[in-house]
Amino acid sequence: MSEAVIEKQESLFDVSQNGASQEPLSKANGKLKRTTPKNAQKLAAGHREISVSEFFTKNRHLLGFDNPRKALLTTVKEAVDNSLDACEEGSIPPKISVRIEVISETRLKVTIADNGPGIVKSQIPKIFAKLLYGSKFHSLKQSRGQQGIGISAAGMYGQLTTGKPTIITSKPSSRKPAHYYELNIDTKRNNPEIVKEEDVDWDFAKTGTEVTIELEARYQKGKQSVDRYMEATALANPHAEFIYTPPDGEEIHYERETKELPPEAVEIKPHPYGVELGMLLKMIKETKERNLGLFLRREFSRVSEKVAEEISKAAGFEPKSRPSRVANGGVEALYKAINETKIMAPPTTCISPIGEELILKSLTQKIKADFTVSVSRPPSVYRGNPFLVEAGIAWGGELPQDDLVSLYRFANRVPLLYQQSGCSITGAVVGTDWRNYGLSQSRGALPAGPAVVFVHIASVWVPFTSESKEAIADYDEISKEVRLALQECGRKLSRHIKRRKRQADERRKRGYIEKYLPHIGIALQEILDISEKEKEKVIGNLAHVLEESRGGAAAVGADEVLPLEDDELAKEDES
Amino acid sequence: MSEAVIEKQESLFDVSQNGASQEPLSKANGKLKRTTPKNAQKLAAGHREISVSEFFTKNRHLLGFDNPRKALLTTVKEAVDNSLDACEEGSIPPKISVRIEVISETRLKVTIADNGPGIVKSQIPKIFAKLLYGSKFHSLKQSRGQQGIGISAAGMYGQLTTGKPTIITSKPSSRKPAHYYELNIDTKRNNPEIVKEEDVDWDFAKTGTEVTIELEARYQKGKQSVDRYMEATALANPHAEFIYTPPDGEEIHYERETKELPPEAVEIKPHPYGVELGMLLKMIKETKERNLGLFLRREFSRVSEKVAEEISKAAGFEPKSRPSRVANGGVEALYKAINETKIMAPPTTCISPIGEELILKSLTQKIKADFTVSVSRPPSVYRGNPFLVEAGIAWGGELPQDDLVSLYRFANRVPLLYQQSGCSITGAVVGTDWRNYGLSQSRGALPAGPAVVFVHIASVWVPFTSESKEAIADYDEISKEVRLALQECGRKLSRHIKRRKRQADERRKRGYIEKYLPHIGIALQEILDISEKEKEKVIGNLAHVLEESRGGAAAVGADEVLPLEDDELAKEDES
Amino acid sequence: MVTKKKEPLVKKIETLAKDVRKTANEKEAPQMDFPIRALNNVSYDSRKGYFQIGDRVKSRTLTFNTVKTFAQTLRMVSESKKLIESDDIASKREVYYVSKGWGEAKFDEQPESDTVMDDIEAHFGVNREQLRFMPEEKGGDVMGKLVIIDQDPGTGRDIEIDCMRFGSGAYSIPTLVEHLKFKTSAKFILVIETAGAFQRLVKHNFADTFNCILVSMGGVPTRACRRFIRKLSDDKKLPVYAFTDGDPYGYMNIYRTLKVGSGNAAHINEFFCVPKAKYLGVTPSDIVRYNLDTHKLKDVDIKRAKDALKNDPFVLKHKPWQKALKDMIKMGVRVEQQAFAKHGYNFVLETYLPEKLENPGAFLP
Amino acid sequence: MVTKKKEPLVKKIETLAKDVRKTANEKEAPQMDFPIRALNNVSYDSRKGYFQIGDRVKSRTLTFNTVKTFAQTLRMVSESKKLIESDDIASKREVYYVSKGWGEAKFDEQPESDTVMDDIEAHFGVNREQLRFMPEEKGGDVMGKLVIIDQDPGTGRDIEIDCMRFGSGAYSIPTLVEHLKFKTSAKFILVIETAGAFQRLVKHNFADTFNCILVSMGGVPTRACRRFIRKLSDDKKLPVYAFTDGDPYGYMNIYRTLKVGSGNAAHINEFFCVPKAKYLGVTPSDIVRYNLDTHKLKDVDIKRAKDALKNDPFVLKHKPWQKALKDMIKMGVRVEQQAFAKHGYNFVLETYLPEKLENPGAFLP
Repeated sequence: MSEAVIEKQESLFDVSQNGASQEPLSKANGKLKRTTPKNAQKLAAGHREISVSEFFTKNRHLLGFDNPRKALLTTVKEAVDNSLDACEEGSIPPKISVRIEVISETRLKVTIADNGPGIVKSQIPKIFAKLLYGSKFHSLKQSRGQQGIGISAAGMYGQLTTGKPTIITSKPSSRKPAHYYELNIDTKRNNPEIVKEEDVDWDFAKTGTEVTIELEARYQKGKQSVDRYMEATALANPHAEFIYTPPDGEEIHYERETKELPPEAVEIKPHPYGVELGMLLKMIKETKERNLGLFLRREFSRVSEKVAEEISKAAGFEPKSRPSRVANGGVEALYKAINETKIMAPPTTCISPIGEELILKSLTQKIKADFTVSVSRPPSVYRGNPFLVEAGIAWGGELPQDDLVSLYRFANRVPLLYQQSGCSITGAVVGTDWRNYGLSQSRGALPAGPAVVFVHIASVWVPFTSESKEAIADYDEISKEVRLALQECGRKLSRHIKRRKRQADERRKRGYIEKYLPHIGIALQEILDISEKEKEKVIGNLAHVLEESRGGAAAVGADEVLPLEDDELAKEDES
Repeated sequence: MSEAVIEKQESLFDVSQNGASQEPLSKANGKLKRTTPKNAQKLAAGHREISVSEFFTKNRHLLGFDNPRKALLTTVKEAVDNSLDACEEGSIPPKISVRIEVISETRLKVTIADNGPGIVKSQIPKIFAKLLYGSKFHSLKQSRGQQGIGISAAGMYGQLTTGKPTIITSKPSSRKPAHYYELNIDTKRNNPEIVKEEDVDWDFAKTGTEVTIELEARYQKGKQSVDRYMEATALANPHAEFIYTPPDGEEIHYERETKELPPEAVEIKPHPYGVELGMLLKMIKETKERNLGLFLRREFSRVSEKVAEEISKAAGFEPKSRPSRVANGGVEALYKAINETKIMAPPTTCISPIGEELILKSLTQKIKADFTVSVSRPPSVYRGNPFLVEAGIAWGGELPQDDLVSLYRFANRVPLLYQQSGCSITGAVVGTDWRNYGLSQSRGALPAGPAVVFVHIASVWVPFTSESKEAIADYDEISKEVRLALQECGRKLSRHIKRRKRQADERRKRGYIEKYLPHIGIALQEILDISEKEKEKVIGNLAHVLEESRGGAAAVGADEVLPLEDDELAKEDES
Repeated sequence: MVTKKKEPLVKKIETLAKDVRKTANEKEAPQMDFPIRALNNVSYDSRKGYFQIGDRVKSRTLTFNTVKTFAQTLRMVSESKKLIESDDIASKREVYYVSKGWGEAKFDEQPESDTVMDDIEAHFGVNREQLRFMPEEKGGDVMGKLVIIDQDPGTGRDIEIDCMRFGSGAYSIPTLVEHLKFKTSAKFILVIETAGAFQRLVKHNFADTFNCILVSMGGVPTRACRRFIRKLSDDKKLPVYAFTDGDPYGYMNIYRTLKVGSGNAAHINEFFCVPKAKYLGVTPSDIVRYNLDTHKLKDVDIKRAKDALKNDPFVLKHKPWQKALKDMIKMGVRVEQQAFAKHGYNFVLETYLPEKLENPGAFLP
Repeated sequence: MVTKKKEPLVKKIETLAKDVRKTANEKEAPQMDFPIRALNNVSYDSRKGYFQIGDRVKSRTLTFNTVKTFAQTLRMVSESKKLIESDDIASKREVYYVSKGWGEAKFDEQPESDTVMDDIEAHFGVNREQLRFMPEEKGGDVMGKLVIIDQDPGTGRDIEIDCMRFGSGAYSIPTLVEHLKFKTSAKFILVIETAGAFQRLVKHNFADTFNCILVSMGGVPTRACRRFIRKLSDDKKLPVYAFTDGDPYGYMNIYRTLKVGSGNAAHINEFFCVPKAKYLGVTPSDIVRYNLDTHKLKDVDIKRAKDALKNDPFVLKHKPWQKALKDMIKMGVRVEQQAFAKHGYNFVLETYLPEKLENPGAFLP
């Protein structure tokens, strides 16, 4: 329901901004009829450019503002992603505060503060009140970020639903006061509108940024809640500290597990295998390199002089050929040649894993479990894109015994809260035979047991199944890596569970001697009419035999129940 | 899978366009490490504006190019929507040709031609090769159109996947030759790039436009195919003629049922009930009207002088109050006042129904059924938006006897092929008790039987559940209208089915006399030992009695099987 | 085959046929009446002692909708007349197959023919056995202080069957028992749910020791079994004690059906129940008293018990049964006849039954 | 209770116990052997005439995993010894309840105790009845030209039971039949699937007319029923003819079990089958010959027939049965014993059976 309300309201809003083709009031209330037909000239007059902010005002669901509940999560997520990215770029161990306050039944106020490097005064309005303005859109390296839309879109949504501006306080220097701004977006022109600006004191951190947005939203607990988002984000970002205050009061503090920042992901050039024909055409047309060989070597990664020559020749050119010659009708041959030439996999410095040790620490500290394992796989490649899979399992302790395991999915350290069933991570978890590792599992379901399963995929380009970026597409290469990571965790877990089981088994078996041997004694006494003393002697001897046999017990007694292989025949003698 | 391929390729494409922060080749292959921390100044340097076409290149799924199959449908749909809109605006009964040709296993060529008014030469490049350029974005009336993105996005997708330009031939004048263009989009700047232009002969129609796009795509039959889209579009646009040539050859011709064009939908101003607080603030800030009263009367529909005064006073102002005074802190009061004042429903001239008669004609001509009904409901309003529901049912004939009915959903004459189960139209069909109308139906399912069900919702703003615009959100007002329309159709249908049933019943009952009365005769003869002649007399008399009783038969024999109301008690005497 | 003088039922059948003919020849639609066989047309009067059918009647008038059933009913009635006159019998299944010779009027499934048969029973107020239709299943085993007088099927002469002279075997009750006569010196009839418990009592000569007749029902008693017990207890004025598993099925489906009949068969319960039966055990209080091993009540048990407390006219009339069912629900357990074996195989016959039989006044009604 | 001289089985039980004690005292793990009771350890030799267990043996050595079953096995064996010595019997259910007195060694569910019982049978190569464990269900009805000699449970004196003197009733086979003796002048035994068909033959004095013994199985024959027929036919050298429904269930589950036993019970089939039985009908060719009304084969019927054609050692040995099953699958229909009623209720005894009995050589093996 609520989604649709939003769309409708936007439409009305947009129209009100439109000066064109306003007809007199009387006409609008008239009967239906055909007006004068328009020819091409008249039609042409109606065409005009549309601003991107107008477009997104009308289509805000495209950005994750489908309904009040999701709008809240999206707003928090965009702000926290920005904060984490800013801190990391500034090499500052992140400390981030998230506070949600209730304004009215349908209205919340969200404030996110970080200790990042802050933002220079002149950039603040554009970063927070202009769509498609950002720093990360063009870089080929692992990043959380969206495309310079997120936080501005959140502000725009707030403005639209409550009329309140976005409030920003940013302190780029520890020695100077902070900048304070209240901003609106002029949606018609996609430009910031400064409502208020001043210098203020701000003491959350030496440097940093705070943003406050008031919006129509709903706070609700559950698997897709801000609570879960914060918990998961803290798990996957053990270098960051979070202070989270939900609307119902109780402040939650997630401590950091390390002061060390993750290694910075390095930007790389595209790998030739990942280029579409249309792009290749465009690149070669626009290149400033003077020949094909240099074009290939300088605009792609992993193309050596030798490889460039190989590709060129296979395409029917020379490395010396002029790009314009190739552009003129030779691109298809070049495209084919690239894909037929053996090229080294792309460099993997562009991805930055969390690391086995930190995942272990994070799970151990944040999940109340008995036993924790983690695995960080070596980087791998799908379609020219480097990626890496990490997994962890926390088991036992206070985790619920009989439920399905809790699955935490992450892409580039960002938790995925929606579309669990459509995600290839889930597929890989379901497809792993957990009974091998001591958990129970129904066919086609997540395993059951007291466990949390953590899976992180880090990549330059994470292949999501859809725009909502909540599920990972089913690439064989990725699924395989996830499976391997889970199996490695599973084996470690299974050793632990087996050890536990063995201990329990020992206790149980020792009990058997007390429970069952006396009955063998009773039976022998009854049948053979032996003395109490002799009975005790036999029991003692049998106990001795059992103690001795303990090692090989499992192997010997495996086939306890007689197999009945033919159901049809077996059934007939039931009386 | 395929969706993800697309995303990945885009990412590489974008990067290649980016001159910023290119590091030397050697560095990109180095070890992971932290580079120098960036402070706010350095970070600021990285920010830049992103063009809308760059954004959509990277996010093409947002526009319906998720996978090769959907890309084909979206391309055809965008082009056909444009053609229909153009013809209607030019008051020309549309004749539209759609041709799909196979280029290779993964590549198709799509050509759509119309007899519309054509496009003036200067506008062609922008209309077909610039995103967010269009005529329909700002108008508040019923229209098929997207927001000036569709056809350019299709061209951009083709260019990206095949390297081929979009080819346009348009003839705006019957007396002059046509303009021929080959166009690419310069995605970095969101501007058209003219590959080739010339004057050519074109003879599909006196005026009109033809567009050809080559793209990576897959043709596949089924409920979400181009075939189904064409069939449904023809059903909902009985004033249009379609010539459809699928890749497997056979040309399909959908004739028009009328030469008369549908009444043109008139543009209206927004209704006050549909305005969000944020918008109201913006409107009053930017208004050129000199006082509150005039602002309310001129920028909204259905606000009379009296109503304007009422609203003003309720908000604590006078109609004479200056808008700037209201903007300065009085907007919330105004918003409240609007929603507490009784305002007439908006005018309904902004919507254009198909009409009962044409739906009937269309269904009768295009579905091989025995019997057809249709209903066009009077306009109604949800949240300030006028809308109208039409429905039709075709029954019997060659339609499959035992399948679920085929449901055709339309919004503003555009067929909805995806997300049937999430659509409130489907909900209303499922929620109608079709057993009352002679169809069988399982709980929570579509009815079963030899029928096609047609539902059309026409509105200024159709509330879709999501960006893909394939399912209608569940508004009580809309669901109710759909239900009423279906019930009206159902009642008509039921009369027909009942008549049929009655006829079959008559035949069946006449058979009973021959089948069963002789056995009564035999039994009486056996028991009473009567003569053959007397037996025949009794049978004859009974036949007479039955013939007489025919009218009331159904009522009398209803309770044929004795009711056993208590299962538990009933079971016990089984021997 | 010997033809006997016309039986009253044959006359009734002829009257029905004559009525149909007469009405037809008056150009009116013939009609048949049937009492409605449903729980809301059933009453329980503890003096009469069985579920009794009420006054509500359904009329079947000849119409297009009823003509097939009408024809089938008359043909089945005619079939019954033939069987009576030739002193033959036919099983329900056989009657269903006979209808295969009726062309279009044949029954497609046996439940259809069974329903018509029930209608005819109800219409004439007789039981199926009098119509000469018999069930497929026979009626349980008997042994003990009883001599049954039957006729030799070959000669028609009386023969005496001494139920003390079966060794480890027993007398198997035939499907039709109406013609049997009895001689006995027994003091009571003990009716037992399971063949296993019966066999133990036979083996240990319980009938001789306690001077009684043992009947094994093998689950819910068949019509023949109920009729046999009823006839025997009526003819010989013998008390009847029931010994079943202690669970809602044993109480309601077995014992209650034995004693008062069932809702569905209310039109013939008059003949097919044993109103003087008393319930010996196993009762919920026995579980405590004899420290018996139990099983958890299944959901279906609990439902059955609750339904009985709510709807069953028999239970609604008898407070002790209400208490027993409530106790059982509260205890949450059920108990089987074999549970006594925990105390030794013969505990049941050496201790439990003798203790119980000393005070039949304490049996449940 | 009379104590008799030590039975061989008691000796065997004592030997087992002594072995266990001896091995234990040698500080070795005691061990018990059981032949494997599964189809792949079963063979069918048409000369011997029954499913026979093979040589493959499973050893159960005392380990932690087996100790509970080991204890239960010994306690149950001891139970059996007590029953034999006191000349008593116990039903399977009773044995299960007796275990409730064994503390931790008790059985949780009856299938567990049944499995241990089967193991013991197999170990000693005896049948459960010899161990004095009896099934809950008894074994079917008998009438005809037969006098059964049993003992009076009270006096222990022989008594003679004349199966021609039951009128419309019948003799009910007890659970234990080993001690029975027979006198007869009958020429054959006719074994019938349904009680309904049996009752019709009783009613019409078929046993006298054809000088035979009628046995009603009531579905798949119980062990007692099979043992009774076997013993009777062996002692008196009587041929056995089976008359069942004409469907894969009647052929395989009923007739084949009667004749050669079942895979699961291969260790005791030697005693519990009737190798000399022949199949009278209803055969697929009877359907055509007597123009019988049929029912469509259900999926489960077809599966059963196909499985038998593929896996059943009995069918694999007998071509005529392969043909019959294939014909049935091809015709796609099954037929019931009652189907003859279409030609008149007594067609079956006046025409079908006499015609069949004239040529027993044509019966299926």
